Amino acid sequence: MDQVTLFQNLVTGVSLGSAYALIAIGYTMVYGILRLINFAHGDIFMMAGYFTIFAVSSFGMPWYITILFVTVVTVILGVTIEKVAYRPLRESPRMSIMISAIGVSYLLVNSATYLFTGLPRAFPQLGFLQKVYHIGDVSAPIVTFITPVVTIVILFVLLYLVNFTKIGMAMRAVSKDFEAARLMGIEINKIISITFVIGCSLAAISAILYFSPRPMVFPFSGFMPGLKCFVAAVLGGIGNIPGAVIGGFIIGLAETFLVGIFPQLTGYSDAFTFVLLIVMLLFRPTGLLGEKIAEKV
Amino acid sequence: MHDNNGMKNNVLKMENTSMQFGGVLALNNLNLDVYEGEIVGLIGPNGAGKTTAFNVVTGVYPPTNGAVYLDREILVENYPQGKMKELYSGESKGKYTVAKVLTPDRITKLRVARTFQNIRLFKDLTVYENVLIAQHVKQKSNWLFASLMMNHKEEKAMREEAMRLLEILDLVDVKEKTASSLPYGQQRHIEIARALATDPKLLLLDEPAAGMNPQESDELMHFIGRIRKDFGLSILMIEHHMQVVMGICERIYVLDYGKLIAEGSPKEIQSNKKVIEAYLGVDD
Amino acid sequence: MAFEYKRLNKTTKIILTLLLIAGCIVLTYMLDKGIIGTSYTVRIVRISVIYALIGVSMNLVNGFTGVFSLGQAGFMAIGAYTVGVLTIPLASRPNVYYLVPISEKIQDLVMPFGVALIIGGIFAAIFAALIGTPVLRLKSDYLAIATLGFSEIVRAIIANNQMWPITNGSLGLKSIPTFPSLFIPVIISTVGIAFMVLLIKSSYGRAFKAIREDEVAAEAMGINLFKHKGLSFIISAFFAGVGGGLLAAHLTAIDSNQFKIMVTYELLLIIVLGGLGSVTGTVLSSFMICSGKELLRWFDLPHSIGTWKIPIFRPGLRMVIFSLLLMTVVLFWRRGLMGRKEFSWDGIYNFLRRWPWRVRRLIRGDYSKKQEEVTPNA
Amino acid sequence: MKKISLLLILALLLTTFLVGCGGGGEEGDADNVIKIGVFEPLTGENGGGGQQEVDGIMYANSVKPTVMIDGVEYKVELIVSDNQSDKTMAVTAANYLIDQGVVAVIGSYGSGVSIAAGEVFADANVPAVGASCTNPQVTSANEWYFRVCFLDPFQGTVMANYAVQNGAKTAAVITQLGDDYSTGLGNFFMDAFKKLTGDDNSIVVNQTFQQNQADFNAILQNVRTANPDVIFAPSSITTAPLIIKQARALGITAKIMGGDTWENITIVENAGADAEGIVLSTFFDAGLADSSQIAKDFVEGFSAAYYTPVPAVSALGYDAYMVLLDAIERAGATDGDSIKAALNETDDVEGVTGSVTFDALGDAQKNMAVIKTVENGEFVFLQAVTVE
Repeated sequence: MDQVTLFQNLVTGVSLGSAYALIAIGYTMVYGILRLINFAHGDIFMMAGYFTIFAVSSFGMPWYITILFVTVVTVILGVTIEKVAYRPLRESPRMSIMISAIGVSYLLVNSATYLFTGLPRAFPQLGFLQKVYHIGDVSAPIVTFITPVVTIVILFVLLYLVNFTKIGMAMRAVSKDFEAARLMGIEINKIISITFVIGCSLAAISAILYFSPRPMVFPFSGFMPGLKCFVAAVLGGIGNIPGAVIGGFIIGLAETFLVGIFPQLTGYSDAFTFVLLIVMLLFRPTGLLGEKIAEKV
Repeated sequence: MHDNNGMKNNVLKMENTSMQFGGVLALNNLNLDVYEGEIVGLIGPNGAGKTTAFNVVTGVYPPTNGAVYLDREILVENYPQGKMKELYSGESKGKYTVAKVLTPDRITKLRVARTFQNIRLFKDLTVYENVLIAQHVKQKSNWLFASLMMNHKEEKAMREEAMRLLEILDLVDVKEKTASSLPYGQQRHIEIARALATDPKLLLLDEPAAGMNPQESDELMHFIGRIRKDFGLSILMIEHHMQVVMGICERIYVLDYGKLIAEGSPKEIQSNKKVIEAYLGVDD
Repeated sequence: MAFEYKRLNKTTKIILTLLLIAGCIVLTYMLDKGIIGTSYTVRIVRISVIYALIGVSMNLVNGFTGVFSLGQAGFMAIGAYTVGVLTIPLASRPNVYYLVPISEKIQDLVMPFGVALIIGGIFAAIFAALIGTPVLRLKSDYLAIATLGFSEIVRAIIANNQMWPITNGSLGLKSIPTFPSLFIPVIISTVGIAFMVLLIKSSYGRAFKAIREDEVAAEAMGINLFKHKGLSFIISAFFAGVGGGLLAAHLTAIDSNQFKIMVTYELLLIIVLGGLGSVTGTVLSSFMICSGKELLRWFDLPHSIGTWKIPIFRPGLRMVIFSLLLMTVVLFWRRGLMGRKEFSWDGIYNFLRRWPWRVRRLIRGDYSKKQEEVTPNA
Repeated sequence: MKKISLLLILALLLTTFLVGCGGGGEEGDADNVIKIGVFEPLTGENGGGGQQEVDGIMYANSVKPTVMIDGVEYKVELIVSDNQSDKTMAVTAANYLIDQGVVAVIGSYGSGVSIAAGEVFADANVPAVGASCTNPQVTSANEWYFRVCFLDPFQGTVMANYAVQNGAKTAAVITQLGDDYSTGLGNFFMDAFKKLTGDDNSIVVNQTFQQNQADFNAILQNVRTANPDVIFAPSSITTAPLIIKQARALGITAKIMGGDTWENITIVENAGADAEGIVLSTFFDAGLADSSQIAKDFVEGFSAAYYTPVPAVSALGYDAYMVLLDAIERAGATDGDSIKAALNETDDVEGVTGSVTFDALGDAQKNMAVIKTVENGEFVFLQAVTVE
């Protein structure tokens, strides 16, 4: 691999990875608190893509208002899903709530197919994001270079939020022990809603960053990214925010370099993600940064 | 080996068993014996490590250090490994060099059965099914034979045995009831019945009288006495109800903060100063 | 007056059962000969019985053993491809493998459908055994995601260049001989489901249920978790493979995209609607969902009142209604059609008797005592 | 809540049944009606192209709503069945049509679904006329399937010819895994290109991607390193704009070429300025319409009733309908065997996309393809290629 290719792939991988990282944070936070794989998260991300399209093409919003609008609408969608589909099942066995999540994912995909037809929609150009930029022989749209920066900034904001604010403390308490947290006067429902607000707004931001250089949105466009990001969250150690970011980077880079180093294996790039997952689960089930939780008998 | 009970067969022996979770030493160098036909009590304040001792014996987790013998045969043995090498703070380090850990099902097959502190019946199944499942240990035919009903005799024997147990334990009336639909006291009985169905020689009872009123616990005492005789059991039980412990146990071990602080007959224990301190606290 | 649960006597039950079996045979015969229904009906029945088999196999692991496995599509793919590769007639092969010729090792290998089906099941079972060792040690949701991952890996391997001479890669397989009669899928599915029912009723099945109810207690009862979960997983994979093989013969043309995760999701929804832990429920809901999907096709067509074209009717509405129905079940009707109950004549008898009783109670204006309905746990 | 939801579900199911049955009843006076199935994807990956093809068929139906069979005039009723671009669904969708009693079928856009459903039509003795399914497999082992378009080996050769004529010495090929059309066409192109350049190593990159893949940077970087003269990437309209845009963003300047699926205005809309200069082959061009009255009328009529520019697949849909009706008239009967026999004898039936004569396999013997490019956001005719 020559130097240009190496750097180009590095740019691609890091950028893809940081978009994944943002989605993965949503998974990891929801899992940390509800112990639920939110299978619908990828589809919420897809819906955010459609919201952006409507904001720009139907209402003609400028890009900064678009970002705000999309975030708000996506958050409303996510919080509604939590209230309607997850909250009533909170006391039921884990399997039923996970099935509910799969059901929501199924519903979102089918609704998107119905509402927006199966046709791919072009993702609008937001401001300067899609302008191509060259550094030496490496060239990519500006958004590719911005994405990692945004991700890192968000990571630090979140780390501050979780570790040094009252809400963050409450979140950690809820994730450790539901009942105890309730007894301590923490409003569980509020904390869970806040978690979904954060997760969904990150999904919205990620949708904008992800779709700008890959400007086609269709009902299935959230499916694979969703699964990959869950894998990223597991790789990093589920429930752990920096872990999710690291996991996202690993997946993004691994996928890119697999194609770069073994061109004959391009067809395996999705499967490779799962190979990584399984290897990780076998040797370190708690992920890179995860903690071991002893089970009480 | 310090076999201080003469001719009687040593059924269970815990030797220098320690169990450490991270920095917490839940069990520190416990030595405990149960002899054939005995009912032995294991008491101590909350968090003293009693259930941990049960979990070590039944293979839920391996001890950090020490050994457990069943009928003088090694059941479980372990020594500090990995991270625990540095972390381990219990006594008698370096005495054990073998790591032999059996899974709970293997230990059950060696005829050790237990009940749980927070009743763990198969809630959605009937009482009969609960007891019948415990007969699965004896299943000899493989799954293909069993599915094709070629083990008719065996299946019939299992069902009859389960029925017999229910009859002995006066549970026939509730046989078709879902386990979770029954009152608490009865669930405890069923859990014991289920444990008996695995045909144990050593039975570990984890707080069998918890949540019972005096009359019920009285009945339970008789019940335990009866099954010991009928099934030829040795019993190790954790219990908080002093009335039960004092009334039925031949010997008692007292744990506090994972350490054995006293052992002896109920009388000796009742007057032991350390035990009183552990339970009531020390006045400074 | 309390409702009294009555049992039918044994002879009645035997007669009813024989009548039911005879009814099914006659119905199948009539469908097969085109006396009732059309080729479309036959096709729906065919897909329903195939999904019933695969659904029950998935329920064995998820509903009876309590292991949340999402790898069914992968096992189906293995079975389907095995049957496809082994049964395509020699004459059609050059035409199927028109870009990359079929590997010399298998080019003359043609097997009867039944043998190919069993080999397909065995391959799926072997694959399950291989992945079971690492995967079954994982906890519930990790297990779900790992099995899901494996099924994607299977799909990627099937479609990829290296497998061209065997699986025909991207082009998929076609000209797979279909069933000469409706009886074949019906009988194979029935036998498969019957076997799993017997397994569930055996001591091993009780052990599976124990694991579902409480792993720790099950282990304390001498049940080897790993062995029994593995057993359930492998048998489930075997029948998923067989089901996949049937599907291949049903469709006559397959490719790797037909075994995507969506398929597993749909199966999951079938078993949830039927009731996790109920074979009867799975079979019923398989028929309901497979035919429901077709019945609801009406919603996809344009409709108008007078000249006004109703805007909501357009392609895709059907699937939306379908997913809404399923969400309703998941949220408000959590135990599905059957919960964990199974079909029994007593159950039906008392169900039928209870309705008039309820009506009478309603007429008397006595709504208050729900607890009057005494149902023994049978 | 439980009870209510239960009732709701029951009510819904009941309504469906009733409405379904009622709907069936309305079509009672079937005396002078003949049903033709339209087997097309309306949702899923190929939903867009499928809709265009349906539009063409619908337009044809409005032009010629009746057919004379044995001296009796029959009204043609079209029954549309969505195959969802999915092979499993396609088979049931096909059966639905059979169940509705169609005498013949038109479709489908996308070869995979046509291949999958082919056996259903053959089993039911219902002849099918494909409009734009170009994969050889559709008709090769199925005497009941016909088609009015050219085949992928031809199309691949045309594109390879064009590339070589324009000085290309090396090419990169990108195809979609699990897609008959993309893989088949890609391979035919490679074969032809190797033959024409006389160089077995002239295909410098051969990459595959997966369905629903959105990031092509890694694949395209491999292409960029190999620096080919042309890139051939037959793919669906979902993927094409992504490949085009990302290739240009990477600074790849090689000519990007595709197949007939690319003649869809959404590609231009979605890829924007980057679509300029892409090259594709297709069946028909409105600009050529002057040469034939039928084509001229079609272009005018279709533009007025639907939209411009007229997609080639709509023209093919129109032709398929007309060829089928012509055969039914000649057959003078509505049974499958007669229609099939008449279709086999189809000889030089004038169509929008050229005359149609079916060969032994049921393929229209077409030897002309149109090559187009994109200029200023519109498809522009480049040349018509005839290959013997």
